[in-house]
Amino acid sequence: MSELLIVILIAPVLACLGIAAGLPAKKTALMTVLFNLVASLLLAFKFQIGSAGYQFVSSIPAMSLGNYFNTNLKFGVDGLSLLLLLLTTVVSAAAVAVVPNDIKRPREFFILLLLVVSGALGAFLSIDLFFLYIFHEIALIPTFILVGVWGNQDRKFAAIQMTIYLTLGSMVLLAGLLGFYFAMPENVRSFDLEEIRVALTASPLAASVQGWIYLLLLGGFGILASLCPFHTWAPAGDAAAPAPVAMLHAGVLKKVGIYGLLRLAVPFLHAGVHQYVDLFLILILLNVIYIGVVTIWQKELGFMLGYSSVMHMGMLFLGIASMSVLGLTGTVILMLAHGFDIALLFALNGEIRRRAGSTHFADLGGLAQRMPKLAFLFVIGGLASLGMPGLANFAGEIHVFFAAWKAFPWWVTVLAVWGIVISAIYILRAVRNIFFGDVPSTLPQSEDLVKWSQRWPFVMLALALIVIGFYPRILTVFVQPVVNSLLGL
Amino acid sequence: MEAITFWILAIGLIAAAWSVILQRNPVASALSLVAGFILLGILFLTLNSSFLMMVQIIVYAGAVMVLFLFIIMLLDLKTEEKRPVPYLRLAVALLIAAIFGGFFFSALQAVPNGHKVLSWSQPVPHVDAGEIGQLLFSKYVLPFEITGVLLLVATIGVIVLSKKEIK
Amino acid sequence: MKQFLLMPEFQLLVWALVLFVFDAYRPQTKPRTLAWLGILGAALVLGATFVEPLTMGVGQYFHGLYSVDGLSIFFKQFFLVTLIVVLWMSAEFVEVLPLARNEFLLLPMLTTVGMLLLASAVDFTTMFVALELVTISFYVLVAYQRNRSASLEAGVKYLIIGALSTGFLVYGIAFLYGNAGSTSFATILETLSTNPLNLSILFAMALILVGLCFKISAVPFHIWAPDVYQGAPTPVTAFLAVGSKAAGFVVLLRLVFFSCFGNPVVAPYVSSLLAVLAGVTVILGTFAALPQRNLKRLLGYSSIGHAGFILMALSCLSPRGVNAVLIYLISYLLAGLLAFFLITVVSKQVEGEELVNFSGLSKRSPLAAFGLTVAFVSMAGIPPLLGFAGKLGVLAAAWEAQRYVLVGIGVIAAAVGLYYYLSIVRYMYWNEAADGTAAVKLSCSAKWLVWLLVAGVIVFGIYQMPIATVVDQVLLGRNW
Amino acid sequence: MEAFTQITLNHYLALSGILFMIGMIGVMMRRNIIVIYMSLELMLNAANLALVSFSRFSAVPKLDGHIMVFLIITVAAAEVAVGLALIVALYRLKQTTNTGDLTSLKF
Amino acid sequence: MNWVVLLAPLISAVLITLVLHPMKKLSVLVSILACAVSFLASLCLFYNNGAMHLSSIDWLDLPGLKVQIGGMADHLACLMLLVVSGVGLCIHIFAYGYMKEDPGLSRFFAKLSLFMFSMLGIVLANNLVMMFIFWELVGLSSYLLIGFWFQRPSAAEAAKKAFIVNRLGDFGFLLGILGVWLAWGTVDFKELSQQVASGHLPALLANNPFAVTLIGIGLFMGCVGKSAQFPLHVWLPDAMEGPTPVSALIHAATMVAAGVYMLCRVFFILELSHQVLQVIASLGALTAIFAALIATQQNDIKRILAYSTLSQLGYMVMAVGLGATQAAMFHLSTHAFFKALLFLGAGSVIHSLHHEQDIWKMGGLWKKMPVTAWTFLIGTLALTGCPLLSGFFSKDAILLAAFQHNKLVFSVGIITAGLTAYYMFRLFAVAFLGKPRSHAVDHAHESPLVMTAPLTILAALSVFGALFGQEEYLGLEHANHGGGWIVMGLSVCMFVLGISGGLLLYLKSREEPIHISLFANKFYSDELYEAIFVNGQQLLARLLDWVDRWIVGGFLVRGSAVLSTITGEVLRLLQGGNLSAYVMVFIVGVVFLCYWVLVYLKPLF
Repeated sequence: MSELLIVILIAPVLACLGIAAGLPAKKTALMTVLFNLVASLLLAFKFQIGSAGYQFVSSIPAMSLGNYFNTNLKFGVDGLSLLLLLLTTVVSAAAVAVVPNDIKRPREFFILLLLVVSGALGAFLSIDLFFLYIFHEIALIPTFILVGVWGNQDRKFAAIQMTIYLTLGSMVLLAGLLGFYFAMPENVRSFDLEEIRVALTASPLAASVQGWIYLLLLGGFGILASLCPFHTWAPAGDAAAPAPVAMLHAGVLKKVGIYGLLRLAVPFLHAGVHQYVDLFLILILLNVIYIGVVTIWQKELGFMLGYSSVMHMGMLFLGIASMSVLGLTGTVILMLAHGFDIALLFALNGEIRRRAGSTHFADLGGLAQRMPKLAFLFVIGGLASLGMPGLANFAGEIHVFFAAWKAFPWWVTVLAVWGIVISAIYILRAVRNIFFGDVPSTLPQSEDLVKWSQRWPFVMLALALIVIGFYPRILTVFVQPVVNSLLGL
Repeated sequence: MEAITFWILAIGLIAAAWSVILQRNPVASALSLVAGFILLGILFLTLNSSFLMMVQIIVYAGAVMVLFLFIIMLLDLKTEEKRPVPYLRLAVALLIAAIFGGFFFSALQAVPNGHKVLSWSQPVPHVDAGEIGQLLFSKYVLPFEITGVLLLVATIGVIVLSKKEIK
Repeated sequence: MKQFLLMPEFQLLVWALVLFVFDAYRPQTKPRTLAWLGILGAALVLGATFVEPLTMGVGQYFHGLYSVDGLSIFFKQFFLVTLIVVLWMSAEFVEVLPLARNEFLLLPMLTTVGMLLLASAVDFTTMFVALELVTISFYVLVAYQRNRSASLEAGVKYLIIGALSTGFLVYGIAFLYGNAGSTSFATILETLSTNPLNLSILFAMALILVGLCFKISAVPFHIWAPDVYQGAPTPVTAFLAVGSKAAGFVVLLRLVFFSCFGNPVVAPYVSSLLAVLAGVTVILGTFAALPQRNLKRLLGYSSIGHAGFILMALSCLSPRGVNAVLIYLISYLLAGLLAFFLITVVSKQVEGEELVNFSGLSKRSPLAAFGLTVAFVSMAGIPPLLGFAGKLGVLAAAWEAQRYVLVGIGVIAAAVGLYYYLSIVRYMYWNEAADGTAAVKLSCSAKWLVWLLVAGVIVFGIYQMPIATVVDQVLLGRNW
Repeated sequence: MEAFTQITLNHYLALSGILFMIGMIGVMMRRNIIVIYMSLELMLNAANLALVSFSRFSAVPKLDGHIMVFLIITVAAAEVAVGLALIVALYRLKQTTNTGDLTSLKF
Repeated sequence: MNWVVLLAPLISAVLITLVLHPMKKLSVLVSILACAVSFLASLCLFYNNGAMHLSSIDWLDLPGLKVQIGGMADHLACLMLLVVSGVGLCIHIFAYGYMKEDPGLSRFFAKLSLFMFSMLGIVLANNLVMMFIFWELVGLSSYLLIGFWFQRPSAAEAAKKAFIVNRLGDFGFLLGILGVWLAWGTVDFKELSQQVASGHLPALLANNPFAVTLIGIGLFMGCVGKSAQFPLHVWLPDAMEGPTPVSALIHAATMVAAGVYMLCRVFFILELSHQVLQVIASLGALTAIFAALIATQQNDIKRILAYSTLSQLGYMVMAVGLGATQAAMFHLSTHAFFKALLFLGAGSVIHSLHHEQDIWKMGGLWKKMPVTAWTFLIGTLALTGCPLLSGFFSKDAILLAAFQHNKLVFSVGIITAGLTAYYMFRLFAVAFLGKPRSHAVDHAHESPLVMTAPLTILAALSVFGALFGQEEYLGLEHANHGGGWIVMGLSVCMFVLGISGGLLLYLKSREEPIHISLFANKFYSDELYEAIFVNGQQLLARLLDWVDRWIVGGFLVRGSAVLSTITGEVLRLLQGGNLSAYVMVFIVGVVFLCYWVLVYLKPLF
């Protein structure tokens, strides 16, 4: 099956070449992402549940970097990366599917979009930290062009700001990774997570060293995952991006930051995490409360979703900060939940923009009368976002709350839980302003998601939310062994 | 004897050098420079390098400076003569040079054999053209050959830069 | 004589002279033909460096004035590749020149002879002569468009500052000679290690460093660079940015590791001095590039920044640092030449090198826009392009040497650098061209070169093994 | 008094240093490119003087210094030729040799 | 198999949403059938008296936290199941008649089924997290149903308000649950009660006596939100924007009572802290009288009923606070019957008057709509505590408990009872008696059987419910305590006083004879809310948005961009273009380098 993993990774690249060579753009892209979806589901079925190690491992030794870095291009999945692989394939399938047929310069668009997809896939499938980093970066420039050329509103500024900010983040991250690498004893230095585990289980890093490296990694991954106060790029960027890009970016790529912390900080930098837990908590609460309140004030759907996505990242970070089985499990569930959810919402944001010509609340209203199906899907997404039981986010949040309550002083959790009130406020405001009430006369006539061919991406995402929400153990069985091993249990 | 020669040459050289940079008229500067080069050649002689003296005088005082003079005449540069001596700039330059001089002289203190006295009466191996020539064509043949390429480049360069335009 | 025949310098020189003669007898030869002949020659020489019987074995020649070792072979190949691309570029550019077109193609070959020699120079005499050969031919090349005042102005500026730096260099050599009694790199190192240090040696070292910093355009001896880069004909700018800079670095490498600066007592101090220079250079190069609106000037500043990065790696005085220097140079070779090549081709047709002239290039010439984007993104150090390998090496070396401040500067500079590179990309992709601008056409050979370089940047960026192997071989067997 | 009667290596070096600095002052102070160029020649000659003196005073007299001087003189000659050609070309185009008039490339 | 009670409505909701929604009649049928099935299943459970086993599944199973989706069909739950599904069934049937013409009929019934599912889930929950899950789902369905006519801005606003205010309560509830978990390490009711019953306090609570109070308050906050107790009561009157059957089902009979049910479920925890009980009792009493006072001056028929609901919920909460959980549950059940009846009656009136809700435009409906009027009267009497009707017994049980424990609370309760009688008969007199007060009444007619039949059933339950319930809830020891007769006597007095007051004042008047603007304006609570919370939050949001835009995004992010550019601008000034300046820079650089080398390296010698 390890071949299948490689095929999944290579498929988008091949599709890029195919499209460049003249294959019909959308069809090829769609076939590719659907193939990936099916293949990753197949992998999930073949996956041996209950073991913490990597499965379907294969490595390409020719891709090493010579004598100076012990890197090894190695792919494989454990429970955690398998889930994120599924997240990526599902969201990318939806993202490709919602691209409007009349998009300008389709060839370039789909090539860049598939590059973003392959970056995300590679990041989650790499066992080697170095390549994790590289793959994440692959997505950077395509995102820049996608936002800048096909985006909306203040796209130019947003694209530049986003790209520069993310680059700064990834450079800080690179510094952190190098620090990590050089902190290891010289004879066992490696970027290979499995080798690192062997090396550092025997002799963990000194606590003071851990602290520094952790701060750098927190800064780097924090910027990638929009940890307050490094979040400024996210709302503007996501709001300006075309819907498919926003879906992939907010839904999948941001998760790389969380994923990195899970993979690196949790198992190898305990002492660092504990040392700076106060700082981390303050930032997290800023994420939840401060950003939450800012979200309430937003007057435009894209910005609101962008900010809400930043806010939810706080919950994910909170799970990590707790450094407990409950919290980490919650974080993983939230990664998927938030991924599907924000992808669904951004996709709908794009549909609304296309149909109504605007996403400013002031211009909208009563859309539920014209587009009940769209409204229905939006409400599902919105409810998931505000933590409605039965939808995925709730399952994750409840884990995180329990974990935080046990790990931290009471006021931390009180403030974090206040987040669910805040998210209810802004989500319901949005629903009220967009879908309920009177239809403004200026709104152009437009139709609902009439055909299944239009509808299925949204339904797929909503279904994912519902399935996880109803039975989160479908995820925890995969995650649990990995989380245990991350925590060294 | 050594001292007297040295002091005369040194004072002359410094005076000539000052004259080069202070003369308002480029021609005067160039002539001062010629004088300086000749004095320098003689200084070489005091250091037992007759060959280098000849080279110095022929190449520098002869060829190079003639070229300078020729160009100055050709270009007929008189504009600067009318301008006053830029005292402010001179002061700044002096200051910077003085600081540099401070470093230079502190470095000078440390030169090994710095206090070795010059004495013409002491026998020193004679340095004549033959020996230098031998070295040039044996050990230093490579740089010597390269100077040939260098001159070629210079020739081409000068032609390219001054060839009449093809109309 | 056999020695001469096996020297790439000599081979190239002979080829150049043959072409001169050929040109003299057949003045109606098209410049393009001449360029191709030059490229052919350079390629042959380059090929010869790989073939065992056509190369001199590793060792010292000419009484210890000339050395063949991993470093020299690497840089020779580096300069020859540069020459090939520069000639290719010149073939596109030469039509702009009003006169002396053929010489414009032949002079770079002679310059390269100097560079090749510089790579092998292990004695101050050879080094000085070779360096001057390079410098003097650049005086001519920079001022080549003497009907353009910018070119002449650049030439004069380069001339004066260049001569000034030569003065300092020579003075430094004199004092070093006075102390060590020799001009040979190895002997100097040996003498300095056995005899006690004194201030005059340090003074000499400082002055020599000035001369080299001028070459690599490290702050504050970079002062000529932006103006000259802007004013010089574009192929010359490329040659300056890549070739001349690398020439400076090869000398610096030798001096730092195998000559005066390598003295174990001095080395740590040299290291920190270079680190400070590197930091300042990176900051200036990066930030001053931000407000630039002229593409060549912008690249001039950015090339100062790159020099700073390379210096950063060098300042670590570690094998990893040298490794990073070499990889960074390779990455800059490919990306820098790609950028300058496309600027040559495009600015010839849009008649300007301002950023505005590049508006909407993605529609006027998708390939050119794509190539420039790849070049800039690589220079910014974004994976998976080759530039990232360079940045990674530099940051890793700095971290290993525990120069955390440098790492910090590098991190910020990389992000800021991306900003101005992207602003160019923005012009090309987002902005619309002014009305009435025609499509930009790339000749067939130009397309070939663009694809070659783009492929190099991308393929070697992803598959770094070949480059790593090459660089490892350079480092092999020497005590760095 | 000995300092005046006993001429040592340091005297020569000091002289060369002064020459070098005068050249430096000239380069900094003057605006006429030709004069600047002459000042640069002064600096090179200072180096020559230093080299020759070092050669003369070294414990085991060596000729390497002389070779260096010879090379420097040759190179300087070539440099002067190219430099003056450049200045002439500049003068032809702009009728000036003043550095103050060469400021079209800046910032 | 026994999960049928819960699954039937869920299946119905899913089926209607996904498949059946184009077929309105079928949708309605499925929904009603599902409700009926639930009711029957509840009956089964009831008669097996909790002996039937409900299998459970692990929803979460992690070290330290195990959450099951399981059922706890004990006596309390079974009674509640019966009430919910029984009243629900009646309302389903009524709703068909009421909503027949609405284009969103299928949607409506899907949501009703969803509500039934969630509500039954609360009742069955065997642990706090499961209860919280269904608690939230109930909130959701309430939101959806209030906002059923989403085109109306007022309905949309009301739905939003209801949800958000409920969320405030849930916030506390969740914290309470977390507290319980932290203290006892489990959220399962059975395990919890065993641990509490063992009398052994966990370390956390033993060390920190205030903790248990905080936990109790947290849990109670859930009730405050859902049962609309005093500070969070604002949403309930607005929720009347929903269709009337919804008001009957959710905002009178079942959902709002869930808070009380929850309090009874966790009473063994609340009991641990005396302060908590006091808080609960006082807040309940306060709500009771507060809402009753407001109700006296309202004109909208549904709002009057809503405030009455508030008031009655206050009673129930008060009862819990006094420790009389049985009485609370008893009143909950009877209240479910008669309040559902009253709402449905109001619905019938509104339906026949074409959505006219102002009582001052009614009048004389007694003749036009006899069935409705009669049943409404029965409901009114039951509510006001007319002796021998169900409300009398249940209210009496509460007042008795109050009398025994806390005289102040008792006096508030007895006054409230009088007020209740007063405003209900004001309503009845104005709406049904006298002459028609507007032309809207002219066309009024009796509602069809599908609506009147549920009315009749509920009226019967309102009358006889107590007979059956008294035994079930209170056992036979009722009235054996001291003071029973005094309480009964006093409450009858208040009842009579209230009725006479209401009838005398309003029977003949054509417009409001008394004006107390404080009551009419609900003690200005909406305005206060607007001023403090809505504006405060908006102000804060605006402020933080400003901070984020201008300080974080502007000053820090764009600022650093600007700073970079300025740095660049300054650095490029070095490059003045003048060669002499360049030379100067170069040589100064040399001097610096020499300085560095010579001075920095001095220690070498």
